[in-house]
Amino acid sequence: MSGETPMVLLPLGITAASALAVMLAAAVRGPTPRAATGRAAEALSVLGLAAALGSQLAVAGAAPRRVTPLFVFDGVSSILGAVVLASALAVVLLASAYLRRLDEPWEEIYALLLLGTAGALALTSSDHLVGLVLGLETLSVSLYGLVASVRTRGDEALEAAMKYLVLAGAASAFLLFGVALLYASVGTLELPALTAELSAGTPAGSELVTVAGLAFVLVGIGFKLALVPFHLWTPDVYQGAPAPITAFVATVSKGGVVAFLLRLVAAAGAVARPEDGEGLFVVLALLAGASILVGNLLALLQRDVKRLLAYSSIAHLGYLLVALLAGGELGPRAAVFYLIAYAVTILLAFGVVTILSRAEQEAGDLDAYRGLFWRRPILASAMAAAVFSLAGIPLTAGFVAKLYLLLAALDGSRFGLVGILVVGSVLGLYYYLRVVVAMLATPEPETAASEPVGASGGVALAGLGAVLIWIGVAPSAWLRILGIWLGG
Amino acid sequence: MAGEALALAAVLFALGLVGLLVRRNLIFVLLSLEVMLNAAGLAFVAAGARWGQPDGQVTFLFILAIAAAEVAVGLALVLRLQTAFRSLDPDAASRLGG
Amino acid sequence: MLDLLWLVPVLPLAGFLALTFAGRRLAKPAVTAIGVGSVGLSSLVAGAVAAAFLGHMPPGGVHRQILWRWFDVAGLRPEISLHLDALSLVMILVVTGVGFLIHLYSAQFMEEDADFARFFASMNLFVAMMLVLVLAGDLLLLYLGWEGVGLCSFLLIGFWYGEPANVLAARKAFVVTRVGDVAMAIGLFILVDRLGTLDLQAVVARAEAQWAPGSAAVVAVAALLLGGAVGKSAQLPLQTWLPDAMAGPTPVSALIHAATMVTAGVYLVARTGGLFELAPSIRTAVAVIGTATLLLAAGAALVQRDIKRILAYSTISQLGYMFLGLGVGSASAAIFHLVTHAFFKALLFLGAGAVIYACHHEHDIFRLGGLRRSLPTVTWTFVAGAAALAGFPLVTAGFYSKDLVLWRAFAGGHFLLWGAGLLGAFVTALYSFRLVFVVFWGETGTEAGARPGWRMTVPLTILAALSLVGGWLGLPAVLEPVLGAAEEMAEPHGTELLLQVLAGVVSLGGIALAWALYGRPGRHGDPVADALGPVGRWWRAGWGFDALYDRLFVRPYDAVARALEKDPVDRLPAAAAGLARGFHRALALTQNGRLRWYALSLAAGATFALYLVLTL
Amino acid sequence: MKLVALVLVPLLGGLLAWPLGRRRTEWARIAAVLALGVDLALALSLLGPAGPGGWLATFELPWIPSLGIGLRLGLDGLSLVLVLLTLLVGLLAVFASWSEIRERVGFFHFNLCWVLAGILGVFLALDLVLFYFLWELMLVPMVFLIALWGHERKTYAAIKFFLYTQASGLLMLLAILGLGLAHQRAAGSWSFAYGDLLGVSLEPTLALWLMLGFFAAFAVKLPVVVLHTWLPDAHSQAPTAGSMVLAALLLKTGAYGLLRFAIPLFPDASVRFAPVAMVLGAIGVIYGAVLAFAQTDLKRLVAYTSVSHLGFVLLGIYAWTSFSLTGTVLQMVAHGLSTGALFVLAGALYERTHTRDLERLRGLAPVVPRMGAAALFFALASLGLPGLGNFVAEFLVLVGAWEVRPIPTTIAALGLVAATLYSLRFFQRAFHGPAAEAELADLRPRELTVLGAMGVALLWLGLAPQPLFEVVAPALDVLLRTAGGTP
Repeated sequence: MSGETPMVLLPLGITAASALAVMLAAAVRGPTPRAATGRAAEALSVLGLAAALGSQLAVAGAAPRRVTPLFVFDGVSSILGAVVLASALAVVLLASAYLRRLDEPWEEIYALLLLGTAGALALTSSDHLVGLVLGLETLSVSLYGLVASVRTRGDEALEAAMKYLVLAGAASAFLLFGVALLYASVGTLELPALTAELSAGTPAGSELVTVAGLAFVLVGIGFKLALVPFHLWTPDVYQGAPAPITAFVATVSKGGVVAFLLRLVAAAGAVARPEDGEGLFVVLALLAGASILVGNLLALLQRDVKRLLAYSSIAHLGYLLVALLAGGELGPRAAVFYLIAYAVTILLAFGVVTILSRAEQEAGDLDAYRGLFWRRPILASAMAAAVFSLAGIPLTAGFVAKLYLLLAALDGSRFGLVGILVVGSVLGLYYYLRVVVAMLATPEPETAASEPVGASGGVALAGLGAVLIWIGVAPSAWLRILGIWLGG
Repeated sequence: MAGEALALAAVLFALGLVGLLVRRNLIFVLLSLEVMLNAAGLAFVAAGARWGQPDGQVTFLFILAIAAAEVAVGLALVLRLQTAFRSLDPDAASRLGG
Repeated sequence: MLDLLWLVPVLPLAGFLALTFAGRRLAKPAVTAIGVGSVGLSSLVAGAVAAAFLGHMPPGGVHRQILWRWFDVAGLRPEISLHLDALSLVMILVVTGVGFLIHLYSAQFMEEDADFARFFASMNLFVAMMLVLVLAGDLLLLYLGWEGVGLCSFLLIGFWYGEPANVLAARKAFVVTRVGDVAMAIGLFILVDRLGTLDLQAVVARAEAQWAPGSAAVVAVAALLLGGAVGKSAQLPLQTWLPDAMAGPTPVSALIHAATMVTAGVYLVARTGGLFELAPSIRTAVAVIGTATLLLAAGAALVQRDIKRILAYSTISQLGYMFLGLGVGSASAAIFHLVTHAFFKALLFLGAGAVIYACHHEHDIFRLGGLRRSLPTVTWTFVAGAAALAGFPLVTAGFYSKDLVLWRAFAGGHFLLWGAGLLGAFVTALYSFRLVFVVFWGETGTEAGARPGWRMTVPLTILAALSLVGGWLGLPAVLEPVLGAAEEMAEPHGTELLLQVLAGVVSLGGIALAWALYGRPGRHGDPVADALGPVGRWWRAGWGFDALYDRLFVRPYDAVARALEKDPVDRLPAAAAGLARGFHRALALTQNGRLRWYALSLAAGATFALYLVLTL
Repeated sequence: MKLVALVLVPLLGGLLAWPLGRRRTEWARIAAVLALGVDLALALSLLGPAGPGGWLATFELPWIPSLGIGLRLGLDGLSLVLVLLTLLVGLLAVFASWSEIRERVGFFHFNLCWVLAGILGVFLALDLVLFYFLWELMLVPMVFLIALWGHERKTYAAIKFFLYTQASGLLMLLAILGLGLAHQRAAGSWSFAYGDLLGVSLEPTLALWLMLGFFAAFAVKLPVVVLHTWLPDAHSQAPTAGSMVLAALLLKTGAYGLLRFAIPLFPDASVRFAPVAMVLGAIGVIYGAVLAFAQTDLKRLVAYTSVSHLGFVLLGIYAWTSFSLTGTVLQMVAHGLSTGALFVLAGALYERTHTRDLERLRGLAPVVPRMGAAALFFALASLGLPGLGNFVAEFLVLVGAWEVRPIPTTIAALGLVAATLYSLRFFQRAFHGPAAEAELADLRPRELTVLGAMGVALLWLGLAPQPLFEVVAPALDVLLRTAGGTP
């Protein structure tokens, strides 16, 4: 451990410390009015996450460094760590108005958000199966709490939380059991060593154990990424959870897992001989294809916007997996780039949903968006931009990301998946356009209240929108950074 | 030796899974979850023993903590669920869907 | 003077434009002045041009005026150019001269019509397009005029568009002739492809240089051009539009049947005679088509009851003579007949128009009768026209021109065609005087109301004079340098004389029979039709061509169109959408919200992943 | 730089029109007119002698250098003609919707300007990724135009249009990326520049697949029969300006794509594919004409005539001769004007009678004589009457195609008869027959001006199209030589 090590751990440290600080603030609330504590917690979170993000960017680009056997800080962790932190920051900012409208204490939510972020951050740099487990569980347990955290959200949130807890728990068990099996057959938990061992030939007599271990690890990861057939929980949780928490689930929790998957595939791909690698790749390819088709088909006639975005996230993670599987020089870059674009987009979308929602009555049904363009043109434009980005229409980040992703997939000769991707995209266009058409509908229905955007929400939306267009119009700076940080 | 322990762990895991699927009471569902997690823990211990490394045991400790945390949150939710739905049937709360 | 040639088509065109854009704001006299005056001026210019042309024959007998180059693509350089030679000179004189008389007549005939200006605008355009057609120095420009007259026929046949039947007739005329036009267009494609030009002179010259007589290309081109000609000139099998074309105002019929439109086909074949000479089989086909048409149409004319329909079928029949002339290699005879026919057919239609005008739009000849007392001028001029049509010997123009056609057929050794032509002549005489006797002799049918004024009688008189003396014009001699001299006579002049006598006798016989059947006082009914019975009804229906085409083309097309109306291809995307929706519904069932079901899917997925990893 | 301005001016005009329209509707219209007018002047200033390769102007700026993607624009005679057509039709569309569009005027003109900018960009782009970018970009505002200001089934039509064009566009994107990859593997560096990709040598099967990817996108736009069913819906549901832009311009981007990209990039594959395409073209001519004849919805009828007319374009493009290409370009322009005018008329009729149903429109000629005359004129243009632009175009296409493949050409030529049938049916149904007993306003001066301009342009193209031919000839020569086609 050299003297610089603390520097790379700084973002994680700051995040965790902020979580603690918020918890303390909540604990010592005492006679101070509720709102004041909430605002203090919010300010602490914003500051903490901003500081973490700043330090993350400051240490990014340094030479790869291993800290304890569990973590490695390299390009992947730099970028995805930044994505996780930025997403979390955006969620906190977007949540502000929503939470302030609540009729109950809400400072604990910030503590849980920060903890979950810390878990995701740990995931981005974990190079070790135990690191994976630790990060994942920190994240998951926070999420159980977060989903159920808003009492006024009512039974829906409770139901969602319970489902998530049981299913995610089971998935964790699969993951842990898989890891144990791998450990049993190979004798190491470090990812590079593990894949090296595996590629050197499965230890005689333990094929069953090894492949079962791999399969179970995939179940765990597939569940987190909501890949088909481990996707059933997604729409219910997305719908039931409070809107800002849904945004968190859709971005922060995905970022960390993608980082791990990236390492896994890269490690497997680097040493792959066709006969070894193929098994894993075929399963992943099947998951990807199924996710793309099933996700898009399920979203097709969906009337609830949050569910629709949930299904679309299933499909989008399928797209992302295609890039991962493509391998080569372009594959990982395309995957990371896609994740960034997706995170920006989905945050923007859920940002609008959040701003339009009250805990008791969230802006779920498509009818809530009818004629939005004429009532609140800027919000509707932001939503339209997000939806178009999801559909991959030019001028938005989604377009460039999809272009890059397809290029990578073609480069990697993943023609079958590309075909499925095209079919899925076409299906997607239909329901994305439906959202836009609903927002343009005339005559606009009379609506009761129009929720204020709030300053921090406005800043977040504006920033996300700007980045969305920036990536869509002039992506070369982003691609350059990716090239530098991801090497090659 | 490790083989047998792993097999036992697998059986435990399967039992937990079956319990999760068939039990109609959330308390038992959570219990089944515990069984599955502990099966994983047992497998870790067995694997650690096979390689003569401490990693297995260390991980087992982690798993204990994880399981505790899961159950803690889980039980809290069960409490609220019971007041909200007046039932502990895991399928009672199924308003979300479609 | 020759440089004013461009004014000949441009004047009526200007009339058209003026009337189209200002017509509704102008008073009737002004409209008359523009409508009639433009064609009148045009005919004066044409006359001056003719004088200049005949006075100082330009070298080669051709004067060309290039107005501008149409376009220039890959070596194809069609020009907007006017080509004046004896043939086009004759044609412009006929078109502007007869056209002017018809316009003058219309000024009275159409006086009461609300759409007076629109009428004259269309008429002017008609004349202009016909002039473009006959003056074109390039086949593409000719095609412009060609389709232009088709358009004008559409406009004028459907002039009274309030009546659905007229609307249909107009459409029919345009569509049927367009079938021929497409054939002609394909002929032009071949010419461009093989010869690289559409210039009239260059086409013939290059064809003669490049193509052996009877070679496939030239036969194809000639056949396709014939297709166009058949359409415009209402020959078999595209004759069906012309009888319906009488739906337009009567002066329009006169214009279509005499000066413009139907003569275009004859003109085209004469103009491109060089190509037909290289394709003897097609030239024979021209003669055969002409003969068949002349017989069929004469038969149909014999049993019609509508005065304009009789004249319409007679036009088809007379055009058949022209085609016969073209087919036996005597274009000059054909054009000669074209000219005389223009005179007497214009006269007949205008006369019929005067009858209709006077008799409250009564068209049925058997409801008319005895009009010679109330309409003397009309009667005598009509008789002159009918005589010319019937080929009354020596004193009518029709006799000379028809006889020339028949003689050339005989001289060329086409005895069968000659015989058929002679038979046709007999029927022609019979039906034309059937018409005369029924309408103007006998008991009074419908009372004559309005009397035609000078604007109607003057054209009638002039045309009557021309119908009588036009045969002495000596046109063939003028035309032969352009159209090629007739081949050396196989028979001595004695035979020609003999045949002339025979033709005269046939014509007189027909007239006599008509007198016997229809003329003698106290006769009633329609003995010819009665004698023919069902055959007569068949003939009256134009030999059933309309019904045949209706079954063969119109109804199937309608049926296909109706069947396709909703666009069966559109079911494809609908099916795809349905499929996607079905999948969505099926998959949505899995999202039932039940925790244990979700857990089951997790377990099943894990099992499946395990299975896959194990088997792969 | 002028080329960038050419695309930017309408974009800015649109951005300006939107807020202005909230203040006063007239301002939005004026802003759009000004932007398009300035752009038109700009485009005209680019007329001049062609440089090497037939280019009148080019522009290049790096965009995504790591992948060799650049903002590469180029204008040759072909582009220029289409650019001028775009701006002309765009201006006329603004005038044509002056009284039709009364709601959300600012946003309407924003969308209109952006569609036009996208189309202009498509005609200028010389980088394949940029081309695709603009290709997709022009769709969204078009979808808005249909979905917001359309008729009774606007949403259905808009979504169908969007799905068809996007789905086929994705295939083209794959082909573009595939081609770029092939270039990268052959040359070792990334580039999506048109000039660089022209020379890539491809394995025949791959070339065929890539060519089909391009063809799919262009075939949907053109449209080629079987892929055409979005068109009748979109055309009939769109507002007048939308129908004009769709018919006159958007369809032409398909033809342009075939001319500029699909064939020159894959000459050998295109030669193999040409017989199929020409037969498809001939089928399109007939199929469109028969269906046009069968329609009772006026705008649907006109829409199917587009299918028929664009069949000639397909035939002409794949004949790949001087004649047929020249004819194709002229057909693109002439069809744009004639069909655009028919949509103006349909819109004017709809505005007055509130129906597009030919069963209900009867005997209008005495009521609205000017409109009748105009309808007749453009119906005649549509059926290919000599003297109007469409005739010269169809003649040249057919002459050129005849040399290559007589049988499809003959079938297509029969389409002229079918065109007569539907044109006359349309005209006579609406305007002839017993006089309608309605009091309708005849064409207003603004409408007359729009139609008059289109009519004069058609006459010019029909009687003296040589100036146009001279502008496009160098570009077409280059294309012909590039693809090694027959002269």
